[in-house]
Amino acid sequence: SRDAAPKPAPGGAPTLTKVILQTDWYAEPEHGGFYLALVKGYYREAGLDVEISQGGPNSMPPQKVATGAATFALGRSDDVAIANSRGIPIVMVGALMQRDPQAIMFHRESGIHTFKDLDGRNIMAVPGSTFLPIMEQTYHIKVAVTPLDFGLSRFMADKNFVQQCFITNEPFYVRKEGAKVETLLLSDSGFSPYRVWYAKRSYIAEHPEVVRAFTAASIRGWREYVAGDTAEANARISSLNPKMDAEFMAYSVKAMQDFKLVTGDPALGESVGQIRRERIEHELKQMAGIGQFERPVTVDEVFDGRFLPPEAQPAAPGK
Amino acid sequence: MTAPPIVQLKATGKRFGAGPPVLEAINLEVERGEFISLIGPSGCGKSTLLRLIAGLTPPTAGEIIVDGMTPANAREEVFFVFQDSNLLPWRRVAANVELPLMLRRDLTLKRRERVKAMLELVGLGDAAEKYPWQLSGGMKMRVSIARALSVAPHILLLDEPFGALDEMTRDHLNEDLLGIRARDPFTAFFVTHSVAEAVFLSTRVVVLSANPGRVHRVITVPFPYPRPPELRETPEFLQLLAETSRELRAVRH
Amino acid sequence: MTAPPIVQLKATGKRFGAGPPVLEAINLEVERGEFISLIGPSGCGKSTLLRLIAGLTPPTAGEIIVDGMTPANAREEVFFVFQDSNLLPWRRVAANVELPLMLRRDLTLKRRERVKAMLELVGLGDAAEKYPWQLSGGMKMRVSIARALSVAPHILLLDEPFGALDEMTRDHLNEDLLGIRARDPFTAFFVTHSVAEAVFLSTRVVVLSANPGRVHRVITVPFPYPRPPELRETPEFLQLLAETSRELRAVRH
Amino acid sequence: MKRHLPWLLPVATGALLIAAWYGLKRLFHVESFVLPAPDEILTAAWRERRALISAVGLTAQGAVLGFLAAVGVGFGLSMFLAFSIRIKQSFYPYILILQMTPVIILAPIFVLWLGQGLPSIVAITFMICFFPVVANTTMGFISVDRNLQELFVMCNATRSQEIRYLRVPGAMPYFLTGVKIAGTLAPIGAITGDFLAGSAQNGVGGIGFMTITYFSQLKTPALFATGMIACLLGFLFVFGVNFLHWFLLHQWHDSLVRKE
Amino acid sequence: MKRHLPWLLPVATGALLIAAWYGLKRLFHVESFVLPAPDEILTAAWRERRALISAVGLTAQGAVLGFLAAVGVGFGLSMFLAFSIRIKQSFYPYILILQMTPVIILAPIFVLWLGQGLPSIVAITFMICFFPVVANTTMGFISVDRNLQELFVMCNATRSQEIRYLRVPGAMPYFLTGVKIAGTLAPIGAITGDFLAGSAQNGVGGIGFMTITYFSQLKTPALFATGMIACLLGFLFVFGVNFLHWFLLHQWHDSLVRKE
Ligand SMILES: Nc1ncnc2c1ncn2[C@@H]1O[C@H](COP(=O)(O)OP(=O)(O)OP(=O)(O)O)[C@@H](O)[C@H]1O
Ligand SMILES: Nc1ncnc2c1ncn2[C@@H]1O[C@H](COP(=O)(O)OP(=O)(O)OP(=O)(O)O)[C@@H](O)[C@H]1O
Ligand SMILES: [Mg+2]
Ligand SMILES: [Mg+2]
Repeated sequence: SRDAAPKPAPGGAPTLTKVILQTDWYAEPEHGGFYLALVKGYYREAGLDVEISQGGPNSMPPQKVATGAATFALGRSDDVAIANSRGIPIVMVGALMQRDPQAIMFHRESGIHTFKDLDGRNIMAVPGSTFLPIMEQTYHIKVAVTPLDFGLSRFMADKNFVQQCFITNEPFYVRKEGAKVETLLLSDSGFSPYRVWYAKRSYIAEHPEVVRAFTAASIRGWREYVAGDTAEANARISSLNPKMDAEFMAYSVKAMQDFKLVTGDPALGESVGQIRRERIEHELKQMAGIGQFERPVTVDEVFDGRFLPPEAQPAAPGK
Repeated sequence: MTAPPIVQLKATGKRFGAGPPVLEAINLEVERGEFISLIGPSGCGKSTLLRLIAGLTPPTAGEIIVDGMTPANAREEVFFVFQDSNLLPWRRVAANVELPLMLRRDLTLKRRERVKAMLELVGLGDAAEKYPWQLSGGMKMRVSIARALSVAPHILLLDEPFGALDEMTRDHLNEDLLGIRARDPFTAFFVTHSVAEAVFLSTRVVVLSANPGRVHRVITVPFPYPRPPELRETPEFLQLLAETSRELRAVRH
Repeated sequence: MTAPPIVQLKATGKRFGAGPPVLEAINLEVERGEFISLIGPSGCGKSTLLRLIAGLTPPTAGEIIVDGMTPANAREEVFFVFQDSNLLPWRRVAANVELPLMLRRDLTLKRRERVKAMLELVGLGDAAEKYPWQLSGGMKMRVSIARALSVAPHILLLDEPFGALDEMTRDHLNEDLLGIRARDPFTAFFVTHSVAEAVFLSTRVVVLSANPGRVHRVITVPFPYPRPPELRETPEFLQLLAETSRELRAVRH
Repeated sequence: MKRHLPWLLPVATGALLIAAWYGLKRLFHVESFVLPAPDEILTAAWRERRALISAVGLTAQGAVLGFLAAVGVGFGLSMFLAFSIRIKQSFYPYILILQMTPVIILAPIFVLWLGQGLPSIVAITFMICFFPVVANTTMGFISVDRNLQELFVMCNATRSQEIRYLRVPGAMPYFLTGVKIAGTLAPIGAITGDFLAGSAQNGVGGIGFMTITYFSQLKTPALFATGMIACLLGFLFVFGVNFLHWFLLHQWHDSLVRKE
Repeated sequence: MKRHLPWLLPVATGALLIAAWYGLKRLFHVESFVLPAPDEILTAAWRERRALISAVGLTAQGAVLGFLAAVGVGFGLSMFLAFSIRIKQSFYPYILILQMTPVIILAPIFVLWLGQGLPSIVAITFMICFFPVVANTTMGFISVDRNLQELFVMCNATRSQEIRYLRVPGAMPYFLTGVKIAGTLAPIGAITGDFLAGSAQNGVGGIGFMTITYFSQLKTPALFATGMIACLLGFLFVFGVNFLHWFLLHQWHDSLVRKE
């Protein structure tokens, strides 16, 4: 059976529960907290034997979790909601990022300053992305979409090219080639999902303690990682993905810090790992509004806040 | 009670598609062991007649019975020397000759010997390892003849087998054919353009007319077998030859 | 001063790759307008000799001069009736006959007429619209002959053109060939297995021996043209025929 | 009955395959987000019909133009290569390189030079389809019967006459096989082109665009519906090419002539 | 001189093309992140040699296995289809469907059933390569000389004997053409497979992985270097298939026999 149900690790004296985390891309600093928890033994301390399985362009994390090929996986909160509407029973339990690092990048020469300026332009983005119609609604604009191919040469060759990116990633490379690049974070486009880890609903019901332990250890890893303790985790990342050099990873980490992607804004009561029910509720409403769902999706279906440690619990409403 | 004829054509006719009839109302009964020559002008339907007997094409009128069966069912007893040599280009000469024996799962040892003997017979003992494209036209036809003879079928259909051969080789193979027939009798249908050859080899010569092909005359050849080469010079032979030629000339206009 | 020979073979030899020589030391001078028959046992190199004259294969020894040029350069004056009919399977009969004229850019109108005339000549007037696979073996060869005659070349190479034809058609075409030659003289190299045909048609008959192919004897035929069909029955003709046959038999062993 | 077999047989096989499809799904609990059932695919196709219909037009356009370019240029290129062995030696390796370079590497160049949209999609379709035509036609050209070649030599045919009247008709069976392969590749090529160089207004682009959209939205049944449409498009090409095969060869070629 | 032409000619053409490449780059100011110059590509290949060498192993493995599977299964399938017209009518449309469904739709199924990595890469390579083999071999099977077919009828050959001794050897020129096309597609197939189903566990991905990486990092010269490697890999296949062609046909087929 490919079901990643907990089983005792071979040989080890204290029996560890085997857990597979499926990431959404090749190893990169955007997964830093998990690698830190892994290399520092936080998972082991929590009784877990975690294996991080690298993703790629076609790694299909939701399907893997649903079929039991992975225990946890990473994705955006809107992906989790969509998956549920398509009959994939997955539930988010914690957030690695309060804000999505995805952004729109463009050349300074393009004359774009705000989302409004995108009107009538062509954007290279992932077709079908939730943010696109919501952004159009919010700013009363219309855009054309070119499928995102993950390449940068077309951006470099055309000063009017607009492209979806990770703020932690692509700007680094185009800046290095001398482009004067500007960005707009998608979280300001009118639609702001979390980046989360999630598990299969039945798994959560059967192994709440595993979910709790994993969530706590991961949050611990992330806190330390964004605080700047990146050396060991990054060493592991670059051993897994040699394309990750120190300069680039430093850039990524700095972007995560500068834009408060992981920590969120403490002034708003946000903290590492946190997921707020109201935000999910709002998100679902927005998505339903643009017809993303084939059947209605409720907050309780997609989100389970019980496993967040106290320090990551949102402050009581009304505060 | 006499044995039933081995090949019977009953009012057999053939036309291709909506074209004019190629053969019409062919009636012929052939006894076991007969040697029937078919002569007639080019395009009169001789090859078509052989293909009908072989069951390679169905008649469009009448009936054909071969050894009490339909031609298609009787095919095991029949072999064909086609008008063109029909060799497999990717097989060497020996392998080409061996093909029908192999397909019929004859013992490897026996068949090697037989292939060798037949190639010697047609004078191609040293061409065994050549490919067809390395052969002259006459050599290819001889390979095709060796192939048919190695099968030793009960009924042998020969479509101008010796047309591409010089007279000497031809006479020599004529005699070989009669020799084999004496040891190991078979029934033959033999298409030729050489009247002399037809008369020398046959029990009966069938003269076909053209457009449509019909049986113009059947000439019985009375000479007993074995027929020595000298037969060709006897007045009786020459007279029959002249008569047959006359008949053949009569069908043309 | 006499005109130079149109075809000269000087100690010409041919071997394929590292094989044994196929032709050896062939010496032959042919005057314009001659009709040369080549006879010899199967596989002795007759076709190869024609292919050498046509420049389709280079000699491996000696030299060949055709109308003062190399065979390849003289090709415009030469046409070939191949041993097998060599028709393009995707062209109808008339289009096959028309092919060389078309390739030589003859006027469309003139060539249509010529094609028609030649098909009538070989008795295939109503087969013009058929495809080659719808023809009998002899009909295909006749198409090939019609194709060659329509070109009216100065030098005509004929490789057993009449082998697949019945005697009547054959005699008829023999006479036609001589008729055309009388109106529109050409030099012919004619391979045949029929000694009678060779003697009836030729100015000289070249008897080749086999393994390797050499000129065994050249027999001059003294009868003047036009040669009436009755020539075939004259004692002089029959005597020459007998002599030629004897020579042919002598080369075989 | 026998008359209808050519239709009935594939339909029967299809029915069996569909039954097996349902059976396997049930037996191995294959969930619909991995492999949807045929009815789910049809339902999704119906639900998404507006988007799919407008998408298919764009993709069909790219596929047809790219296919025609591939067939035309491929054939022309093969003729050019056939002119002499020297030409072939000089250029064939570079044609191979063109074929063997992953199209994703060249796509940005196309987009840069031809702009986004149809021209680039056609170029990418062309890149994906043309080589089978070249490879087959070239093989057909060199497989021509030596005896017929000698006939053409005796006719003093020029090289271009030989190619036109001998090699081209003789290579038809090969050429048509190449065209058949190109036909099955054309819709895939246009979809790939749409991935790499397409663009869409209001969320509706070509089939390739819809494919990624459904993929990213986890609409697996709709995703398979795009596959179904690609297949239908492909079948149109296959029918077209089969007709061409019949039209060009039924009078003489062994693959079609029925000797009675 | 003449002896060396088969080498010199393509080298000369190559030199001209490279000169044109530099010329065009300069003339139209094509920047290196769109189309790098050959020297930049070589430099990048050298700089990235360690990554590329380890990547090429995985891709080559996928390409070779997928190619072999495509050739073997394609040939076997064609033989199966050749057994009777009924079988062909029943199954051919579904083979076409398999070919015409964009691989991106099936890739998730492969990934979920076979896991990320080599098995899925092989499966995707197979999917991309097998149809040209089937299409060509099938055409070869039905193009067999009617006269030879009649010979086999007269030999009372069973259907399988006819296939083995007549149709298979007769179809070899077609089959080999299909194999040639499959050979040029195999590296592309493995790279696509690497895109769609590769895994970069332990930091070793295939060429497809490197392609996305370089593409997304704007390392265009290195990107073209992966293309170059794909071509080199492809040439190995082409050489292999050409050798096979020579080996199987040089004794009898018109494409190789030299009639003196
Ligand atoms: N391409 C070739 N390669 C090798 N050997 C060949 C080739 N062509 C012919 N030969 C050999 O050359 C010899 C003469 O062949 P050729 O065709 O000239 O004979 P021929 O006199 O025309 O015989 P036939 O009367 O049977 O047609 C034969 O032994 C043949 O095997
Ligand atoms: N497959 C076919 N389709 C249409 N007509 C055909 C076919 N095969 C033969 N014919 C026609 O049938 C007639 C007889 O052909 P057949 O081959 O039997 O003649 P034949 O007597 O063997 O002549 P030859 O002595 O020239 O070989 C010819 O007119 C020919 O055109
Ligand atoms: Mg016949
Ligand atoms: Mg000859």
